[in-house]
Amino acid sequence: MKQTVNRSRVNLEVQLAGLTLQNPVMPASGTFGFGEEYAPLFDLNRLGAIVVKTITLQPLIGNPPPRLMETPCGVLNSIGLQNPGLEVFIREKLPYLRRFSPPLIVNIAGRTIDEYAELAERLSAAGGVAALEVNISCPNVKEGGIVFGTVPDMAARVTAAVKSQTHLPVIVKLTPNVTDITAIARAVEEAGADALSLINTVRGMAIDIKTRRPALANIVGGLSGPAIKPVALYAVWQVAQAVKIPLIGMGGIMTSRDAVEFLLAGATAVAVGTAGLVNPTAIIEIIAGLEDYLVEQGLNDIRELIGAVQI
Amino acid sequence: MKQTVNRSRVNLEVQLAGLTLQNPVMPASGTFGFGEEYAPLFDLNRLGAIVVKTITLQPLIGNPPPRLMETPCGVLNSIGLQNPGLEVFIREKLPYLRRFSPPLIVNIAGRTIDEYAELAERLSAAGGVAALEVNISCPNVKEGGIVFGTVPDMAARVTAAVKSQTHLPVIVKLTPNVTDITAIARAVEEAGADALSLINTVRGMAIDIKTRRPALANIVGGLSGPAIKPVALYAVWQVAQAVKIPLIGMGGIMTSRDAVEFLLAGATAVAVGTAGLVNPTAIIEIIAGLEDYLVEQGLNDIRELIGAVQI
Amino acid sequence: MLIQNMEAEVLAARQMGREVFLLKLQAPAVTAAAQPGQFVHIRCSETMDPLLRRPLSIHDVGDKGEIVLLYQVKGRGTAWLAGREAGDKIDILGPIGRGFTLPAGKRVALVAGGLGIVPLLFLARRALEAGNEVDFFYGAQDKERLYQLETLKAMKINLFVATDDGSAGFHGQVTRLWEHYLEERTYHRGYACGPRAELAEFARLAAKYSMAAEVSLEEKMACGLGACRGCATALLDARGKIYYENVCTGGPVFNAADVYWGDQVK
Amino acid sequence: MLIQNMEAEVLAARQMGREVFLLKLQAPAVTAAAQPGQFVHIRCSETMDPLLRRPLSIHDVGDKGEIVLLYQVKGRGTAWLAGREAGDKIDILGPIGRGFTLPAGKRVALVAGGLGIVPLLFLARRALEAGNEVDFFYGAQDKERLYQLETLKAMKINLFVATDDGSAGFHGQVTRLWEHYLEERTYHRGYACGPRAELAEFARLAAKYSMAAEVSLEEKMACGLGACRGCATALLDARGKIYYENVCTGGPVFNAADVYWGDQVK
Ligand SMILES: Cc1cc2nc3c(=O)[nH]c(=O)nc-3n(C[C@H](O)[C@H](O)[C@H](O)COP(=O)(O)OP(=O)(O)OC[C@H]3O[C@@H](n4cnc5c(N)ncnc54)[C@H](O)[C@@H]3O)c2cc1C
Ligand SMILES: Cc1cc2nc3c(=O)[nH]c(=O)nc-3n(C[C@H](O)[C@H](O)[C@H](O)COP(=O)(O)OP(=O)(O)OC[C@H]3O[C@@H](n4cnc5c(N)ncnc54)[C@H](O)[C@@H]3O)c2cc1C
Ligand SMILES: Cc1cc2nc3c(=O)[nH]c(=O)nc-3n(C[C@H](O)[C@H](O)[C@H](O)COP(=O)(O)O)c2cc1C
Ligand SMILES: Cc1cc2nc3c(=O)[nH]c(=O)nc-3n(C[C@H](O)[C@H](O)[C@H](O)COP(=O)(O)O)c2cc1C
Ligand code: FES
Ligand code: FES
Repeated sequence: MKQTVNRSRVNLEVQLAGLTLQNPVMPASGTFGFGEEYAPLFDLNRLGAIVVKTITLQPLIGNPPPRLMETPCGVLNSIGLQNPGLEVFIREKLPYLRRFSPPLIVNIAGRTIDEYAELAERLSAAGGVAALEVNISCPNVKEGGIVFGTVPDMAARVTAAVKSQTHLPVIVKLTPNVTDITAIARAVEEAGADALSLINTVRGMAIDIKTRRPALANIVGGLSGPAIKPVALYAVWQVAQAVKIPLIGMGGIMTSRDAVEFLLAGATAVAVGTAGLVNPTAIIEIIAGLEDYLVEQGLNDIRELIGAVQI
Repeated sequence: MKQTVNRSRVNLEVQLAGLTLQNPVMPASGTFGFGEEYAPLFDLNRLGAIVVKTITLQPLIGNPPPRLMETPCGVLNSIGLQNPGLEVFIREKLPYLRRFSPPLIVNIAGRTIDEYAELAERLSAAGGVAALEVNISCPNVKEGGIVFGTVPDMAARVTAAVKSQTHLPVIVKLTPNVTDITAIARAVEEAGADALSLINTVRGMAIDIKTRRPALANIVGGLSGPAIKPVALYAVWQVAQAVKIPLIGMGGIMTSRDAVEFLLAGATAVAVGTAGLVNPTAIIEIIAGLEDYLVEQGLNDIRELIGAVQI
Repeated sequence: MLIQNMEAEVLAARQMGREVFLLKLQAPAVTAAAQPGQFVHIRCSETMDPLLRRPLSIHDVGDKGEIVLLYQVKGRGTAWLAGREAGDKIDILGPIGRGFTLPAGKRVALVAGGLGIVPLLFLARRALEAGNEVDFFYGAQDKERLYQLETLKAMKINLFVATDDGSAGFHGQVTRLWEHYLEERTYHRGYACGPRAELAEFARLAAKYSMAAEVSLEEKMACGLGACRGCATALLDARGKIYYENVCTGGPVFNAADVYWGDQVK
Repeated sequence: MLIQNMEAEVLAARQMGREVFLLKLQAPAVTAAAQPGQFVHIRCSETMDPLLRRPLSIHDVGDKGEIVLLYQVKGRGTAWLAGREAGDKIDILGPIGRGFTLPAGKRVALVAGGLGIVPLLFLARRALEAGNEVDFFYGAQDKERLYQLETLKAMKINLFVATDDGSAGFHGQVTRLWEHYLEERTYHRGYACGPRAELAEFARLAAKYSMAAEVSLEEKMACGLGACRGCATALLDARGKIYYENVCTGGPVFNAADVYWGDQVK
């Protein structure tokens, strides 16, 4: 039987890799810019954490347009990691971001293991960064362009390199474009990762049948949004069985009901990407909706949901 | 400038692995039963080919319900290859299917390489079968349940075993749940495959947040439908660059425009699955729509579209 | 099989209760062939989300090619349907499935729980036409959830009503009400539609009184044509072994004795 | 930035041409802040398909908090929009973007091609309010595709019309018509909106006559907030090197001289 639960008594707080999140909901990297873009629409202090766009050592201008294509219940993007580079980030974006109380998670990507290490070192020294999220869905320029995140050993080496240069919690973000995501997850856990984010976008393509050209200038793009939710949820569930470190689940979360599915599958927190591109206050509605769900279910603590799927 | 093309002059015929298809559109295995189910709704002789549900050596009762879950722009299924088995197929289904003129493609799956070989041998002797489609998205019971289609060498061995037992064209159907689908495609091509079908469903999961149980009794299911179209199209495009044998493209084709995308990406033919579950005459509308597209574009021959995407 | 796919015009759309709606469609091809227990499979979207059709049982048929549906808004598909108005066109596929089998000139029992009324009203009509004596047991949570009472009262059936809260008729489950009559009356055949737990109880009682009995089952569906094997439900074969049968074309009506009521059940 | 997300009520919806519609919305928060060249970002679906918002330029504003949109039905989003009626609510985000920059008391040239009329009508109004002399060049394929001609004629602008087929005004492209006047008239600034090829020609002419010139560009959009970097368009930096700027918040109005008109262009 369900208990009656007082909304104000409901606990949404979770612990993740040493961070305390007031609620388990954060934006997904790359869909939230550097926070300031959403600030006119809601108070960033309401988020579980703030996650910024991938930062690289050097500025990247990104891919030529078109960079976006709408697909059934999804979006293909090929932004090409456009970002102002580490220095500008630290000088111009970080001071603004330091004003907010939720932990700041900075997502990083390198073309070589050394670049990952250098990013980790310099961001750790910058102050105001709570954790690093390591985007390993990038090609390794030294090893023929194979994506770091698709080979367990390469993923582990990136992780170890980042770990060696930082005292901050290290969250490794996994790509779903692999045969066995649990193998990558385990390799990364062994290499010292404190948490995992999953999933990054799924490879995809679209063609404009009028011009007969790829819809994206980059030909291939990353698929996100509700279309990939089942894929993401399965990845979270699988990885939750395979590792002990906490997971941040993402991929197609549009509503609090979707978020609950990810928590039940084993995620300790969730990230919201594409939903925010469609409905800018989606993330705030998801936080409120989680609270409502707990009340409805007669639960006091969101942690009771984590991994609670009944098999 | 576009030419004026007479609808009756438009050529939809394609050659595929020695088969002549009057048009490049066929149902996707498992969504079309044994043909008879759709016969009340249209004339099966209008199809490019007929493709039946996967047949196994022994009858399979399939997975317990629920077997279906609707997802955003997609469907998760875990039918569990329910089928009456080879003998009943040959005795009870094949005589009916022989009545139709389009080539009959029989999809087969085994739990061991020997089972694949036996299926190939006996179906080749049965008469009325035009080609075999080899479903390698099945776990290899002898090698710890690793899916045949995820390891190039295993995929190649299945292909070679089937080839050795049949004079029929062998179409190998690839799973998208791999790091590098081109590696599988090349291995299978080298092992003698005459054509490739891609893609099979994408792994996925859903959870019922009321009962907190997986939405499918089998926990994991295969995602199909428009949601996966970008994933399928990219797979077709990638594989088209990697192999010389013809491709049958599938995954989320709902309209003739979707079919054109697959042809442009490099498919010689396409298969329609989930669309037919939603709109039973989708496949007929797609064939008509292809003709219209050719007329519109001032093209005489559908073969001009194959692989014609401009990069 | 006479399954057809058509655009059916909405003749009338009426709200019958808090979340329950009635829809009358012009669909002569369905009316002509429809058997009680059969259903139509409806596209409830103009886009690809939601994607699949929704199955709804045939509630009644009219003289001029009309079919009547009665449904509860459960989610996005039925909510979309509730937005349709007279004059709109709806894409339907049907009639689908194996309906109930009726004798002629016998006494039969119809046991409806909640929205289980939907196919049983149509069945009652055909049962009467075949000269049967119809005992109609109809249960719902409360008085407000007893739909079509007036229509039923106007029919030449013996109507017995039960509500969980006692707000109308017998206070308790409809199967309990039925049980009271089972001792004294002998039925040639029993028919039930309603929540799974009620059907299981119905099946138990039917077995106890050695009565032929049929139930209408539900499973999620895709094609509705028997092609995809997605709507499988667990049955027991002659040797008591589980096998799976399509609800769409192998059912939705099954012999109660063949159904596996065990713990696989949701 | 004053971007707000709101449910705006449809005040009027009117068909203006074969596939062109006008929509008047009650959106005081947008009206108050709106600058010509800015746009609103509209959710054109009740489901997740289609998923993304659609950007539409602000065509005009009213005294009582109204905004006017004018759009062509291109695909599913705009088709959905064309189905809205007075009284419906629409989810809009705006006003978004950097608009046109207007001088005061100068002569300016506005060059609209086809639906490029949308932001330029609003611009003309504000240009007049700022005491500018407005030469308004308006081209379309044919007479039927010249929208809002009466409204423009009622404004104190100098209106010059061109059609590709000569069915009204000058027979030929609007930039060719404009060119005739460029020799004799000096403009403080030029503004254009229309098909990409026309904008490129406009930019070429502006450069030739050393005129400050602004164009409104289009790219596919997701967030509309500058967050996703999806709507990037190619610009040239001071050293002539390509870089990418968001159309949504870095534009949609750009200096014509900064735009990379090269072969990256679709
Ligand atoms: C043969 C048959 C006849 C039916 N007849 C009626 C009827 O006459 N009146 C009525 O109110 N309901 C009937 N139902 C149940 C009805 O089909 C579902 O309530 C409806 O599909 C819910 O769709 P939704 O989009 O509103 O809900 P959602 O919950 O959004 O549906 C999500 C998915 O689950 C499926 N689903 C949800 N509930 C059921 C269910 N109980 N059975 C099968 N699939 C389900 C939907 O079809 C869809 O694929 C019948 C079901 C079957 C199988
Ligand atoms: C800043 C801006 C202002 C605009 N103002 C107007 C206006 O006032 N009136 C008007 O008729 N049109 C305007 N457009 C173009 C309009 O946004 C598109 O025609 C519309 O998005 C098409 O959507 P659809 O669903 O009907 O077509 P679909 O072809 O189905 O759209 C598919 C996808 O492509 C995108 N898309 C299609 N065409 C364009 C385009 N030209 N620019 C950007 N994205 C596109 C859609 O947003 C969607 O994501 C503007 C575009 C931009 C960028
Ligand atoms: C426009 C866009 C840009 C993205 N950029 C990044 C990025 O820079 N770094 C990264 O790790 N992930 C990036 N992602 C992936 C998201 O963080 C997220 O993993 C993915 O979109 C799945 O979540 P969603 O379906 O909620 O969007 C991006 C996604 C989108 C849609
Ligand atoms: C209900 C269902 C059953 C399927 N059964 C099979 C099968 O038995 N064998 C097989 O090779 N593929 C099977 N598939 C996969 C399809 O053939 C096809 O590869 C996939 O669904 C992608 O195409 P679609 O998006 O058009 O459905 C099945 C798909 C569905 C939806
Ligand atoms: S719904 Fe496809 S077989 Fe029943
Ligand atoms: S649409 Fe997201 S940055 Fe412009």
